[in-house]
Amino acid sequence: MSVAPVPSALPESSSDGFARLSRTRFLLSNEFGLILLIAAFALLFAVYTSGFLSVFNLFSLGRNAAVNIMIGLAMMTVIVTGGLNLAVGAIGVCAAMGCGWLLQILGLPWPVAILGGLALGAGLGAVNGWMVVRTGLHSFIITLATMSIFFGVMIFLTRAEAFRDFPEAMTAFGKMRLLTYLSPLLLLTFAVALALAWLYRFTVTGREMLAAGANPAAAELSGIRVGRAIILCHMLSGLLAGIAAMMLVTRNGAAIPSMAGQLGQDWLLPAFLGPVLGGTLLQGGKVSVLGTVLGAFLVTMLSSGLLMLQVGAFWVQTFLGLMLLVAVLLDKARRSWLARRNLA
Amino acid sequence: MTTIFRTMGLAALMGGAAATAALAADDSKLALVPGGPHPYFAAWEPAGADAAQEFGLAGSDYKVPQRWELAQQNQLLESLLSQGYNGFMIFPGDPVGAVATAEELAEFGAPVIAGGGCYKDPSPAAFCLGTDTGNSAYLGTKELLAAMGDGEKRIAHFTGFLVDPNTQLRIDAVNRAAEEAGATVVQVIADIDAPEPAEEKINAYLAAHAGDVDGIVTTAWVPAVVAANALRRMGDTGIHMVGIDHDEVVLAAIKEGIIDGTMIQNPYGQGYIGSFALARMRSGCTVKEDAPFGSNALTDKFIDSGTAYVDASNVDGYLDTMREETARILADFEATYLSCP
Amino acid sequence: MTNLARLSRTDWFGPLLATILAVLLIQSLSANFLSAYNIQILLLAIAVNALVAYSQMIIIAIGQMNLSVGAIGGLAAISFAGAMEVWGLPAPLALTFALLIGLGCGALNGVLIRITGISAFVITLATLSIFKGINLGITEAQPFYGIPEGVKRFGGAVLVGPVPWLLVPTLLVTAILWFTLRRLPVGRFILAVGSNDHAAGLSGISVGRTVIIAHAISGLLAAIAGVLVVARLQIGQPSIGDDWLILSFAAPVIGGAILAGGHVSTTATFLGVVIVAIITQALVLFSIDPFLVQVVLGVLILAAVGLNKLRAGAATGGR
Amino acid sequence: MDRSPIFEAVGVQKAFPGVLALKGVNISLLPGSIHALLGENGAGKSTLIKIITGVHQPTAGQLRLDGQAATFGSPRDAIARGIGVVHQERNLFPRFSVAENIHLERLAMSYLRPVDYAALNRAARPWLEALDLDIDPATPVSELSVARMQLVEIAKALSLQSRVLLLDEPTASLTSSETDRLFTILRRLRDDGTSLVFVSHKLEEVQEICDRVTVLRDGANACESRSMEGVDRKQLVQMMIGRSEGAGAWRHRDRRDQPEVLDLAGVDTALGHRDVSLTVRKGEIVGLYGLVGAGRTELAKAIMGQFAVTGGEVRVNGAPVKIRSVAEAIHRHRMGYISEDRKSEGLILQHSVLANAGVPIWRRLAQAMGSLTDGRVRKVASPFLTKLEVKTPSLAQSVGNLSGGNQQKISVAKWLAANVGFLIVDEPSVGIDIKTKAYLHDLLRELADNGTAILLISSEMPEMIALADRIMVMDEYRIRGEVTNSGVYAEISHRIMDRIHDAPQPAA
Repeated sequence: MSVAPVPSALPESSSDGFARLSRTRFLLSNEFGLILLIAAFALLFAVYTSGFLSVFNLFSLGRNAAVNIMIGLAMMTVIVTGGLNLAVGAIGVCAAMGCGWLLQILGLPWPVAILGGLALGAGLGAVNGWMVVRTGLHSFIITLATMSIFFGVMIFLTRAEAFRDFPEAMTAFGKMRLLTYLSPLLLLTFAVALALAWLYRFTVTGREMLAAGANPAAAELSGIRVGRAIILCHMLSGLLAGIAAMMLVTRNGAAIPSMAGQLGQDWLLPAFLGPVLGGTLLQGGKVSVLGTVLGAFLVTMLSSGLLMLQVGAFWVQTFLGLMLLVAVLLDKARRSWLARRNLA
Repeated sequence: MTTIFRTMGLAALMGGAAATAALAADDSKLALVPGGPHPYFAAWEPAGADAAQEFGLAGSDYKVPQRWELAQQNQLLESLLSQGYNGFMIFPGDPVGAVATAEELAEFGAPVIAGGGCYKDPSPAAFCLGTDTGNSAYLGTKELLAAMGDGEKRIAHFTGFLVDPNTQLRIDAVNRAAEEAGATVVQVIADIDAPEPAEEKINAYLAAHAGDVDGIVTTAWVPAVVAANALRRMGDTGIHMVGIDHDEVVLAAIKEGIIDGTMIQNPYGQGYIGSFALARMRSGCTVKEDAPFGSNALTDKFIDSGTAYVDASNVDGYLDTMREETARILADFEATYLSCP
Repeated sequence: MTNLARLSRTDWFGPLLATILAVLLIQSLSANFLSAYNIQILLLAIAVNALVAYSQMIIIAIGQMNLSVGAIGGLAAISFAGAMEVWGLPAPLALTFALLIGLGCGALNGVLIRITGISAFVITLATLSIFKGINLGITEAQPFYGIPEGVKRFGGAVLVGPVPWLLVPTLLVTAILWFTLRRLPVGRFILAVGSNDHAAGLSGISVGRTVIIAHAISGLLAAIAGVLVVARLQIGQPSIGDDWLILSFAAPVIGGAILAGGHVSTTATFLGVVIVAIITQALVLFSIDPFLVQVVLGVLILAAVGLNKLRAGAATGGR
Repeated sequence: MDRSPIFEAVGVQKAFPGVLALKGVNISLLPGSIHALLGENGAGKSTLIKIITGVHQPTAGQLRLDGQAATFGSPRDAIARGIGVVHQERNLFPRFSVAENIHLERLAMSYLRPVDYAALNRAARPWLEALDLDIDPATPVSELSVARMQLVEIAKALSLQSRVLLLDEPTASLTSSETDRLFTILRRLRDDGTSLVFVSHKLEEVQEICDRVTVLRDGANACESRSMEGVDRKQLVQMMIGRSEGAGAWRHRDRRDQPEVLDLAGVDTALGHRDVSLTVRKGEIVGLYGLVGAGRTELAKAIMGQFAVTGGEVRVNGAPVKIRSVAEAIHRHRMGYISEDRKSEGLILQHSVLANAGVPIWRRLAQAMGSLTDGRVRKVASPFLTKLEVKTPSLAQSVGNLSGGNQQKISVAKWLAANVGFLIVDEPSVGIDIKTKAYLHDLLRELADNGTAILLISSEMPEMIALADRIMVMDEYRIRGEVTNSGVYAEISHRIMDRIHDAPQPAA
C-alpha cells in the first residue's frame, strides 16, 4: 500500500522474499533518505555552530517545526487529490482572525473561539473543494482566485487590524516547555499526523480520497463519490491550515493579518516543501504522512541551521530552493533506479 | 551613506565621551533587529559597529529578518539567542505579537529594549527608544499647515504599514494637528511603505484627486519618496508637502523647492544609544523606575531619540542637527535613566 | 449579424466589450477618469503589468505554469540597477545584462523541466526560491539608488499627450509576441506543444527545445518588466516582482487562455491587463477600500474561467 | 518477385521494463504494394510501428532502408527519410488550420521564418483534393468531423511524399463509403510506387486491399512478409491467434424464461442516445455490437448513472429506478462496469492489487467510524483473486506492474467480490493474451451460468459470437436491431453488418 505512516506499518509481507524486498524498499525510500539527511545536517550544525544543541534552540526548532509540519500536512491533503491549495495561507489567516473576532468582539470563551476559527478554516476549504468539483477546473486556478478573495475579504472586514486580547491560557500554551525543550505544539502536530496516517491507512474515507486522487474516472466507476471525497480533502486542508494558524496565534498571543504575508503567500513554500520532499506525488493518489513530517522538519532545521551558520539570513531562501531542487532530482533518480532494478 | 553616519557617530562620541570612558571591554554581544528590511534602519548597522568599537563590546550587530514579517523576526531572534547574543534592541514586528518572543529572550537574561517602535505594555522591554512618531507627525503637519498659508486646507496623509504600531499614532497625530488648525484630512492611504503599492496607490490617488488636495503629509519613508517623485512629475500643482526621513530623493526635492520640508528622525542615534544602554544594563545597571520617561499609546517607558524639521534653509546641514541631538541624549543618558552599581 | 457572431467568437471580443463598458461607466460616474494624468497613470500600470502577463501567458501556452515570473523580474531589476550603481555600467549595457539574466533564468527553468521531467510547478517553485534568495542575498533587501538620470527621465517621460515612453517597449513586445504566436514557426510550435506535446513530437517538432525556448522567452519578458519597473520607481527595489503572481495568471485567463495549454491570445491578454488596471484605478477613484482590489481580482479570475468554460461548452454543444 | 524491398526490419527486438515486446521480428516492404500488418492486440504491432517510425529504438536487430542499415533517432529522422505514418490516435492540433496541420513538419525546419498562410493553403489544396476532401484549408481542424480529421491526417502523411506510409487502423472511424474512397486513394498511391503498410482488425478490408502480409503473434512473426495470394481468412485468423476461431466454444442457451435484471425502455440520454430499448435477463449474456463511436460505452456509462438518462425508463429487477450516480448503481443496485479503458478508467494503476480489488466493497466492510483494515478486505477479496489465478508477487504489488491479462483479471475479480447481479463488460479482451482471453470467456460464461446478467460490449465479432446469447446492434447512438446468436460466424457477422449498413442514414 502506498501509505507509509510509520516504518512499522509497512506493507504486509506474505513471504520472506517479500519481507526482504520491503526492507530494501524502506532503505531506498524517501523517508529513510530524509532521516539520513536530517541526521547528517544535525551533526553538521552541532559541530560547526555554537548553540545548535542548546535547550532553547531545540525548543524553538521544535515549535517552528510544529507549525511548518502542520502547514505541509494541510497542503498534502489536497495534493492527494492531484490538486493544489494555494489558499492555505489565506485560509489560515482567516481562521486566526475569525478566532480573534469571536474572542474579542463577541466575547466568547477561548475554546469556543478556537473551534469557531477551525470551523471557518474547514468551511473555506469546503468552498474551495465545492468550486473545484462543480466547475471541473483545476484547483490551481480556483485556489489562486479564492486566495485573493478570502484574504481580501478578511482584510476588508478587519481593516487589517490585529486582534491582540488573547487570554493568558492560550498564550501560555505557545510558550510552555515540557521537559525544558519540548513544545506542546509539536506534540499536537504529531497527534494530528498520526490521525492522518490512520485516516489514509485504516479508514474508508481516507482510502477513497487516495483512490479519487489517483484516478478519478476509475474511482467513480468503482462506486466512489469522487466529488464528495475531493470536497472532504479540501475541507481537511482548510481545517489543518486553521490549526497551524491557531498554533501561531498561541505562540504570538495575537491574531495578525500579516502573519502569513501578503495573501498568505509566505506559507506556500513550506507548504509545498514538506510534501514534495516527503515524496507525496503531485499527481495525487499517493501520500506519505511520515515523509511530509520529515520533509517539513528537515526544512525547518535547515533554515534554523543556516541562520546559525551565519551564512547571512538573506541567503537562506536560496539554499532552501536549491535543497528542494536537489531533493526532487534525487527522488527522481531513486525512482528510475528502482524501476530499472525492479523490472529489468 | 554609511560614511556619513560614521562621521556622525564620531561626532556624537565626542559629546558623550565623558560618560563612556569608563567602559571596559566586556562580553556583550548585542543584536539590533529591525522588523524587516527597510532603508530607515540601515543606519543601525554603522551605529552598532561604532558603538561596539567605542565601548569595547564583543559585538553590536545589525541583523535583518528576510522579510517584514513577525514569524521571520521571531525565528531570527530565537536563532540569535541560541548563537549567544545576549542583548537585543528590537523593532517589534507587531506591538503585541512580538512580546512573547521578547519575554523568552528576557527569560534567558538578555536585556531587551525596543528601538524605532515600541512594544505594548506590559512587555519585558526596559524602555522604548524611538522617534516620538506621534509628535513628529504632529510637528510635520503643523509645518505643512504653516507652509500652506491661508486658504482652504485639505490634507492627504500617506503612511506606512498598518502592522507597524507607529502607523496608528501617526494617523491620530495628523488628524489632531489638522483639527487644531481647522484643516481637514481628506484621505489617509496606509500600508504603502513598499515602492510598488506606493507608486500605484499614490499616483492613482493624485491622478484622480490632485485638484481636491492642498497639502500632503507623509509619515513613512517610501511614500515620502514616491509622493515627492509624483509631485515632480506633475509639475506645478500648488500642492504643498512635508515628507519624512532623509532619502536622497526627498532631500533633493526640498532643494529644488518641489516639497517644503521633511521630518528627520534619528535612526543612527537609536542604534548608537541603544547599544550603549544595552551594554550598561548587561554590566549591572538597571532602569530607574522614576526616570522621566515619556509615554504614548503603547508604552509608558518611552525615550525620544529626537526629531527635527528640515526645510530648504537647513537641508544641507541636517546631519549636524541629528549629531547634536544624539550627543545631547547620550550626554546625560546614564544619569537620567539608569542606576548603576 | 454573421459578422457579429464571428466577432463574438474571438477571444478579444469579450474583454474589449468589457473594457469599453467599464470605461463608459466609470467616466459617466467620475469625470476625472479620462483626465490626461489619470490616463497616464493607467498606461504606466498597463505597461508593466502587460509584460508580466505575457511572461506567464507564454508558459500557459505550452500548458505549464511559471511561479518564478516575479522572482526573475525582481532579479533582473536589481541586476539592472546594481550593474549601474556598483559597476557603473552605462544603461544600455546594464539593460543587456539584466535581460540576459532574465533569459538565462528562464532557460534554466526550461532546461531543468526538460531534463528532469519534473512538473514545471515544482521546478519553478524551487527556482522562485533560488532567484528570490539570490536577489535578497545580493541586496540584503536594500534598494539600489544609483539610477542614472537618463533612465529616470525615461521612466517619467511622456511620448505624446498622456502616453508615457514606458509604454513603447510594451507595445513593441505586444506586436512581436502577436506576430510570433501567429506567424512564426516558433510561436506555432509553442502552441502545438501546449495543445498536444505527443503529437507535436510526432510532427517533427523538438518538444524539448520548444519548452526551453518558451521558458527563455518568459524569463526575458519578466526581465523587461523588471527593468521597466526600475525606470518607473527610479530605484532598484528588491521587492519588485513579489506581487506579480496573481496578476500574471489573472490577465491571460481573463483573456481566454486555456490553462491546459495550446491556446492563448496576445490581444485578449493585453485587454485583460487593461481591465484589471481600470478596475484597480476605479476602486481608488471612488475611494473604495483598496483592500477590495484583491477580492475583485479573485472574482475576475473566477468569472473569466467560468465564462471560458461556458463558451467552450457552448462551442462543442453540450457537455 | 524481382522488386527489392524499400524497407526491411531484420530480427528486431524491443524490451520494455519487464516485457520483451518484440522477440526478433522481420518485415520487408516492397515498393508499390500494400502490406497488411496483422496481429491481435498485444502482439507487438504498435511497438513495431513505433520502431519503424522512430518513436522507439530497437533493443536489437536492424532497420534497412534501400538495403542500407538505418537508425531513426526520432520521428523527425524517420520523416526525413521518407517514412510517414497515420497513427491510431488523433494527432492533430484542433485550433490550427487544416493547412497548417498538414504542413507542420515542413515548418519544423526553421524557427523564425514567418509562416506564409496563403502559400500554406495553396500547398495544402492538392492533397485535400487528392482525398476528395472539400474543405477550405484555412478551416480550424476543430470544426471538422471525426472522419474528416482522419482524412486530414492521411493528407498530412501524403504531403510528406513518403515512400513508406504506415496507416494504423485508418478505417476505424470511417463509414463504408469513406472507406471505399480511401481505398481508391491507397491504390493510386500504390500504383505510384509508394509502399503502404495497412494495419487493421477488419480482415475483410485487409483481403480487399492488401497484396502482402505480415502477421505477428506474441511479439514474433507468425508469418514473414509474404504475398496475400492464396491466403484466406481462415488462415489469417489461425496465424493471428494460433488456432482456428473459437466459435466452437459457443453453446446455445435460452434465458427467455428468466426474470429481467435490466430493462431499458425507450431511453434517451444526455449524451445523445435516442429511444434505446434493451433487456438483459438473469444469467443471460447480451452482446452490444457496434463500430467505434457508435455510442456503446456511452450507453454503459449512462446506465451506470454517470450521465443522465433524459427520457424513457430504466428498470432494475423489474422496478423503475432513477440512478443518479455510479455509487448508487453499485451500492444500491448491485451493478458493475468493467471499462474498456482499463488503464485510465478501470484500475488505479499506482495502487495495490488489494486496494483495486476491494474498492467497491470498502463501504460495505467498514466498521465503526469508517475504519477498515486491509485484513478485512483481504478476507473477502483474496478468494476471488486466487480463483482467477491472478499472478502477483503479493497483494501489495502495484497493479501497474502487472501484465494486461492479470490486470483484467483483477478488474473482473473486484466485481465478483462485490457480488454484482448485473455486469457490463466493455471490450474485455483489449490488450490481453490469447490464453487469458479464452480463460476470460470461460469465466464470463460461468458467471452467466451462475445467474449474473451480463451486457457485453465488443467490437470483436468473433468474441461477440463466441459469448453472446443475443446481440444488439448499435449505430449512431441508436439500437439498429437484434440478432439471436447461432454461433455460426459467417451468418451472424453478415446479419450484424446488414443491421448497421441498412440503417437509414440520417442527414448528418
